[in-house]
Amino acid sequence: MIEKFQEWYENRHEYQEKYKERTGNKIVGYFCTYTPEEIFYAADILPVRILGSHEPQDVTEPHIFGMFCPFCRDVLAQGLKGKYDYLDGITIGQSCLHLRQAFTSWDLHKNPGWSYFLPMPNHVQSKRAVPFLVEEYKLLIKKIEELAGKRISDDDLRQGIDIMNKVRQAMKEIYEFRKEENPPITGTEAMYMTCAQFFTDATEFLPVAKEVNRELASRRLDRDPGKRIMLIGSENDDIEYINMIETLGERESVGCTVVVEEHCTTTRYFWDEVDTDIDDPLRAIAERYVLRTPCPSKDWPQRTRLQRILKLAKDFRVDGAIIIQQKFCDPHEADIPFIRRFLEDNGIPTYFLEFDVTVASGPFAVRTEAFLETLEAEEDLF
Amino acid sequence: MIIAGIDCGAKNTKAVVLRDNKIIGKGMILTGFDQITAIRESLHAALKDAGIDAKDVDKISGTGAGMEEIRDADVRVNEVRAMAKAANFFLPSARTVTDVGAEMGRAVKIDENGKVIDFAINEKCAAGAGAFIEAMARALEAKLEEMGPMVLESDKSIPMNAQCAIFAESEVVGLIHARTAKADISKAIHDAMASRIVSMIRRIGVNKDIVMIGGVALNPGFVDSLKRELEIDKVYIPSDPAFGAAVGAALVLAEET
Amino acid sequence: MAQYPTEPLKCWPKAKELRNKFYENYKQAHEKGGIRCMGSAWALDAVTMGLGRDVYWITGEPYGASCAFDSPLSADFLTAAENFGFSRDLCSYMRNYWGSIIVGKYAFGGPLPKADFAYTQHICCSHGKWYQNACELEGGDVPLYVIDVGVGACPPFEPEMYKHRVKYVADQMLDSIEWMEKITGRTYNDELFFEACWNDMRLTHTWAKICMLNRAVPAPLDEKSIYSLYVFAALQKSSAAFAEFYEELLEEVEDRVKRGIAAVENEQARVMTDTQPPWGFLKIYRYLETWGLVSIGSLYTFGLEGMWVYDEDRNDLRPRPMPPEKPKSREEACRMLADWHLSKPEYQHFYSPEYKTEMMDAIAKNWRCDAIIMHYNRGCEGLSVGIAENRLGLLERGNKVMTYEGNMGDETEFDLPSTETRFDIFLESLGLKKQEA
Amino acid sequence: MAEENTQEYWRWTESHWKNPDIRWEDAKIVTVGIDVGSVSSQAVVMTDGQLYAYSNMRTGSDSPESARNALNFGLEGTNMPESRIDYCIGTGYGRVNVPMADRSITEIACHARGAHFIYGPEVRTVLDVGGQDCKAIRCDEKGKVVNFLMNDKCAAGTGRGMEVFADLLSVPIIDVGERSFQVKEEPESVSSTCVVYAKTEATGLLRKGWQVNEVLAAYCSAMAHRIITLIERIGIEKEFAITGGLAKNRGVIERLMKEIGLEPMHTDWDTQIAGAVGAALFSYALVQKGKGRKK
Repeated sequence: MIEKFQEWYENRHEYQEKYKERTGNKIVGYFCTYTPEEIFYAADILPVRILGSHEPQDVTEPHIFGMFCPFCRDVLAQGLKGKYDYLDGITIGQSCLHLRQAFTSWDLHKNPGWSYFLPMPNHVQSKRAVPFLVEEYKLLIKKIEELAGKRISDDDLRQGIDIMNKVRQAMKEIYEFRKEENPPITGTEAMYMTCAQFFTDATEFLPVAKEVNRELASRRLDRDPGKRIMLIGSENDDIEYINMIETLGERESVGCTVVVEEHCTTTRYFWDEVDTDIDDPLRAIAERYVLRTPCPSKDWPQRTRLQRILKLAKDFRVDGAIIIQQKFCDPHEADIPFIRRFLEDNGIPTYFLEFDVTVASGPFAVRTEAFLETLEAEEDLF
Repeated sequence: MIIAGIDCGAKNTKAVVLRDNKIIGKGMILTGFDQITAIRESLHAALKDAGIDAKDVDKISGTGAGMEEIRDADVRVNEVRAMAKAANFFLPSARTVTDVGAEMGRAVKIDENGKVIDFAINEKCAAGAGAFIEAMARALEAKLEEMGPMVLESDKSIPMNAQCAIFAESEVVGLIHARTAKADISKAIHDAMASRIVSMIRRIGVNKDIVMIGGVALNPGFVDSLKRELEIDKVYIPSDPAFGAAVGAALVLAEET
Repeated sequence: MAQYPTEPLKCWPKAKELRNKFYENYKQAHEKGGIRCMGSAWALDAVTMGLGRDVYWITGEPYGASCAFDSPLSADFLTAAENFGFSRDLCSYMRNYWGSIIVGKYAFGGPLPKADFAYTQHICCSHGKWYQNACELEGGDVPLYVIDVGVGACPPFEPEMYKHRVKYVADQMLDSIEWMEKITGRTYNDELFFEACWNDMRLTHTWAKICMLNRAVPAPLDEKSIYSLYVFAALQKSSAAFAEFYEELLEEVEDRVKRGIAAVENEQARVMTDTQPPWGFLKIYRYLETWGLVSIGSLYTFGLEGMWVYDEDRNDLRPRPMPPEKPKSREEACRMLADWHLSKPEYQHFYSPEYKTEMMDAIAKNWRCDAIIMHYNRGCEGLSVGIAENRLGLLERGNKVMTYEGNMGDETEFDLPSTETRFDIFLESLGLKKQEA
Repeated sequence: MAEENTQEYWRWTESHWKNPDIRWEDAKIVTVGIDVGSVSSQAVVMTDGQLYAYSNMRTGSDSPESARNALNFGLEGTNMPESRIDYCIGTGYGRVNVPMADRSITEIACHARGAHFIYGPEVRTVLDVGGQDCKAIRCDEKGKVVNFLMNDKCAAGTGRGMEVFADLLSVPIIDVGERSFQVKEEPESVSSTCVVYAKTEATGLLRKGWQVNEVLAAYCSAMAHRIITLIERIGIEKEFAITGGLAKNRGVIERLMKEIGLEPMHTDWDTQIAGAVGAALFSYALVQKGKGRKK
């Protein structure tokens, strides 16, 4: 069953187009995980996250100045190349300026007829953020109702919350297996799973996730797990890289398994649930997005990511962390020197890699491998 | 009237002689470190080719990176204006002209009179110029002139992110160690470079007809990649594209006199 | 070649004096028993003024630019920041600022004075992080307050300036007042706040009026001078002295217009620019003058520190009128200031490039520009957002546009000769002729 | 342009060496390290942890073949049968394509270990300037890597960069260092460290009438600056040692040392073999501990 995730990841467009035919529901593409999916589910609109394709392209040069991150250009390229022409709308929850440009340029040149910019507050550590966001959600709901052609009731919202929470719980249960000595699920497979969740209907994803959960209980992987690695940083769905380092052991004398990540494609996205004890569903959703593991662009004045990262690192017993940064990603660039120092001080070695649309396998392999060797206490060599 | 146009480029210096806007002679010399000599010799070669001598030339027009060194030029014309004029001369229906030389890449949007409307110049990236293929040829241990034709033998497309010419070289070395066929690597190299050039062209807009001049236009592999990246079937390449800017410079002068 | 009379601005000496005094004050703050505050030039500094007349500011952007003027010093700062682990593509003001802390040098001589607290705002990805990291680099004991102003565009680009958006910003200001009382142990003086609040609006209103005068042909001010004048709004918008200086400047410029005094005596054609210039290379403006070109300003110099209203129907900008009367309560003052600043033209492009394109087009048309020269500024993510779309939009609207790449605060990313070549090609295509000196 | 030169100035002379005082026949353990780099390949043969023989040659476009050639060249004139080798480790770019290797270890680990051997156990910071990358490595008293940095997507300040440059100026690469000091006064270093743009800049300087040696000096110091930014980022701890081909280039190294105010450690060994030495030593350690190949 676990292969299903990869299938969904690789055939996202086919799935989404079929979904429309099948259900007659509308699909809205979102650019950043600060988009409240609960509200879209409440309106029977499928929210799908737009990621890049990791193929070099030459269509975005006229639209985005070269100093912005390769990810936002890769994302925009998907729109300009017409890969998402079936969308009924696009939206973004305010976070970084880079990705926002992919949204604004898409809006200008490929507007599907419905688009919305949600001013998600940046000052998430202020008590004023939640009330403000609730008001913003009210404006968003009006706009969504126009698209959905139906009113959204509190019960609809509660159902949206329910399905999203269930999906989050299911993924967290699967992550539990990654704490094992020899994890029955690789980092590559886990990345396929979390990304597949972006691309599919939660109500169809959920049963598969539950089934996988059952399978994993008895699944044994015939591979040496090697070093336990954590990935931290910018948007990352670079499966080619993750697979490359997880198969190093087949070719080299050192290997590793990615046991946990702190990316907006994984834990930053799904780790936190909506508190169902809060009566007002809008307020509950707002609190979830204000209190979730933040993107560094919102993580001030306190740098709350440090403790959250350390907790994950300890819970999943990592040997080392690879800090991954999209080239030009300012928010992460401003955090990385402090995160590295903090982790080193807490006994977790780190290594830094700068990602582009495609990874240069050769140079990246040797860097990663050499880092793994420094983690390896192979005294026999000395 | 007889006008000579000289383009003193980073790699080669090219001279043409025009009689009443018809090309009657050409000459090309490696620029090397001594531009003055290269300028003199290229002009000499062009005159010889035209079968006339220096005194027959009414006026001289200069362009190119070393245009300041063309001492007896009556006018100096910037490359962008020269290439625009040349494209219009070769193909009046031209609206976009790109010039890819050894260390420069340019794209110009022109009107029906060959006037410059908008232009883009490849900013500080050797991956968008001929020098790139030369560097890669070395890494591949292939002859420069073999590189282009090889592309046509390959049907694979390997994504290559050419940020820096020399770093791309280590990607190439990686591919070599991975036992990738030379033809496929060469195609990857040309695609990567073409994609840089196409990015630049898209900045000013892809308007037909498209004319390409400059030495790299002689590389069939590159032109093939360029058409694929631009998603168009025809890129017009004049005979002796390397002389494009020189011809343009001469025409600008002819127009002014 | 000269066709207009010209003369230097009378207020130059005063401008120099005010600027030097500002940086001196920050240095000597403690000797005067005052408080040192660091923050962004975009910060709502007026709010801090309720702590007393002896709150002395330093603003990161102008300070970073001052570092960039001194290239060896800047090189030290940038290297120090890079060696600490900060990426080379981060905001170059910020890297100069962090480098200045790491190296411990003040660009105006002596050691860098340590701020007592940091007070800033957040609109681009970097503003909040800038001072979060600055405080950490200072030893982690400098308290920080950041006001989030990322609440969306203002009319006509949004149906209305929603009350809750203004409230969100105003409420953060209110919270910050309690916070400041706590960390400084001072009692907050609302009267001083109202006064500062009014100075802020007066100053940013006056600046817009000064910019309006540059519609005149010949232009009384060239952008190179505008940079040295607009900086006061970037240093401290709430300063009474600066507000008065702008009022004097307004009179002088009105007089120049009356008498037909030109900034550039051989004005043949007019351009506008975009984003901060490469500060180490302002000589490019002199180079443009050799083509008889005057740069009349930009949305950056007009709209970062000047307050305007955009009139969609007439595609025109006019200075935003002052509120009828001064605020009477703390809440009112916060609301007034929030509402005033949220209409800042340089905030609007953060939500959609179209808005900026329209305002730039309005300047190009109404300030009678023949062309637009855009600086693709690698040094500032915030003002480069959507810049490529601005270029396309301006071309669509029939403007002649040229771009060049550079960096406002890191000279290794600017190439003077190749930029001058670009100018030549572009200006020639406009049919201009270079005038031999 | 390089392609027009009849002579290839970047070609450095390939070499091999054999220790005259050692008879391999007497050795208990024979181990080999083979470093297939992007530009050069080395094979090192060790007898009981002593350096017995090595070779240093250019890498071809086929790494197994390059490894094979390096080993043959290294064993040349020793009459040692390959079967005598107890253990062999491959390292460098082509490490996974070394047919005779029992396992592979990265050049980072091998260079640290190798530097520890050829420079002595005091070495704490190793700078390896290889063909296409430049590594700054911090290691402990055992020659074990503590941490390391590699240059990013840019080849400025690598051996390859210097080769391209030597070619452009038609100066044999081995003479570059010497000649860069034959200048009346130290010129401004070229501003562009990008290999391709340094070429353009150098061409411009020559056209302006600079002497070739002055241009060499300018480029050498530009390269030194570039390398310094890398080692400053990792922090320099004494003792400081340099491996790789560029260690042989006085022009860069002495300027670099002057700038950071350090004396580099000295060695009589060929600095290019450090990686292969490290690999051979790791092999030796494994065999000693009975972790070697089952015979």
